[in-house]
Amino acid sequence: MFSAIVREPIEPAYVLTLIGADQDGASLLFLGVVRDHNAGRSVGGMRYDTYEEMAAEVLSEIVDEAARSAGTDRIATIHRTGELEVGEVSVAIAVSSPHRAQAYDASRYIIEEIKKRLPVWKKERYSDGAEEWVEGRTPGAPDVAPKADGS
Amino acid sequence: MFSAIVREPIEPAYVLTLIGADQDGASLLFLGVVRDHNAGRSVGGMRYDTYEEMAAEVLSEIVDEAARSAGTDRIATIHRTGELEVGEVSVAIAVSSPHRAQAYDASRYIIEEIKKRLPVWKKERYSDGAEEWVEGRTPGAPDVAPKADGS
Amino acid sequence: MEIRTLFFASYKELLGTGELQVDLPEGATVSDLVSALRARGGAFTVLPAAPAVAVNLTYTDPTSLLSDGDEVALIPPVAGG
Amino acid sequence: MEIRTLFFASYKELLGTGELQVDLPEGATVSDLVSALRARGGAFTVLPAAPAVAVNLTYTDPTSLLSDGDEVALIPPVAGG
Repeated sequence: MFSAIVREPIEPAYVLTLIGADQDGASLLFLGVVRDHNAGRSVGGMRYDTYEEMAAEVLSEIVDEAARSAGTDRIATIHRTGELEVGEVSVAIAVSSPHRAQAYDASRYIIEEIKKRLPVWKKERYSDGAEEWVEGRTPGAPDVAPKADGS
Repeated sequence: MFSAIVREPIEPAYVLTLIGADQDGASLLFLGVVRDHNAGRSVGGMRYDTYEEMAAEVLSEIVDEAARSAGTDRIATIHRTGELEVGEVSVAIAVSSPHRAQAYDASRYIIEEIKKRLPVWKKERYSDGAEEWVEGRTPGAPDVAPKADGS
Repeated sequence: MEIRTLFFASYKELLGTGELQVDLPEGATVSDLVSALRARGGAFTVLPAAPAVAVNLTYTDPTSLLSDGDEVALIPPVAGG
Repeated sequence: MEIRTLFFASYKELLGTGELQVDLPEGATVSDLVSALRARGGAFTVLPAAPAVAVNLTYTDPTSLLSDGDEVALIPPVAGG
């Protein structure tokens, strides 16, 4: 298992090298990417602010939980922080497992938990020069239906 | 949208280049990989036999259906045929979409439909030299619970 | 009429060939083709009575009528991915 | 006792600082810390009365007792991924 908060660009091909074993028949790589719009506004980039020491711990816990639940320890998750442009990868989650259901379940669990409790915030930079913090979720609050503007 | 049946090795990084758009916040890459065991036996490799003209059509239909249902046309799916060693990629499914649920749904739909109806067969080569066709699913037969030995 | 008949995977191994030209009377169905094959005896009797079948690259019902020059594939249970 | 208090994202911008040392009496809870901050007036009054809080890198209940030297972070709604 591997997890990290990084300031440098995330290389998808590298993340795939962190997983995979001869016993695994399925690999799954999820990439969260900064997109060019949100809630109807044109986005030029995104600044991620992160409580780095705590995020490293929480991310590691989330990966542990996914590993226990899915029954595979071939999981690598990297979350980026700092200034990102449109098209750059903000989070990469790679999982490999003997059977595909395990990889899909672990991958989805990790991204959903990241959005619920990883101490990370993002401020969108709009094409018109304005900036705004992306509305987030209060950690520990009951689940609500996924928001239309979540990636 | 892109789909193909190929005889050459599949490069995961290349498949990712076939998808992705500035409007997309999520990318998902599924890789099916030849694993070193099945149903308790040690596997040395796998020979894929494919009805190539039909498989190309069926794969294209499956990708179309996923695109319509998930609402993204950034989908690339490549299935390999021929002799594969343990660790080689047999199928790659890449999807990008504005929101992550679309990518997960499309990806999962495509791999499940491939297993139900793509005219592809595989013969396992065991470490003891024996070979055996992998038990498959009759196209059009009602769904059964996923088998424990499916990847 | 002439039907180009294709066999794959275990069927191909079983029959020792991947392709046969089969002559059938006008009005024959997919099901008639399978019966004609099984009637050849030997390894052909091991073919299922109602295998999955594709006519001209599309999965097709056993009751479908065939036409001269059709390409018909007998499809063993599939195992892609 | 001295509590190292951290602010992130919108809270940090609001208060113009990412960190404050706060002096609290023994026996104070997370909730007491938040009240003490809000009692400073000005921008501090805009802090929620019950924000999410982490003590020493772990999400913690408002009723938890604090200890000298604790690192307490006020966590705005998160938006990772």
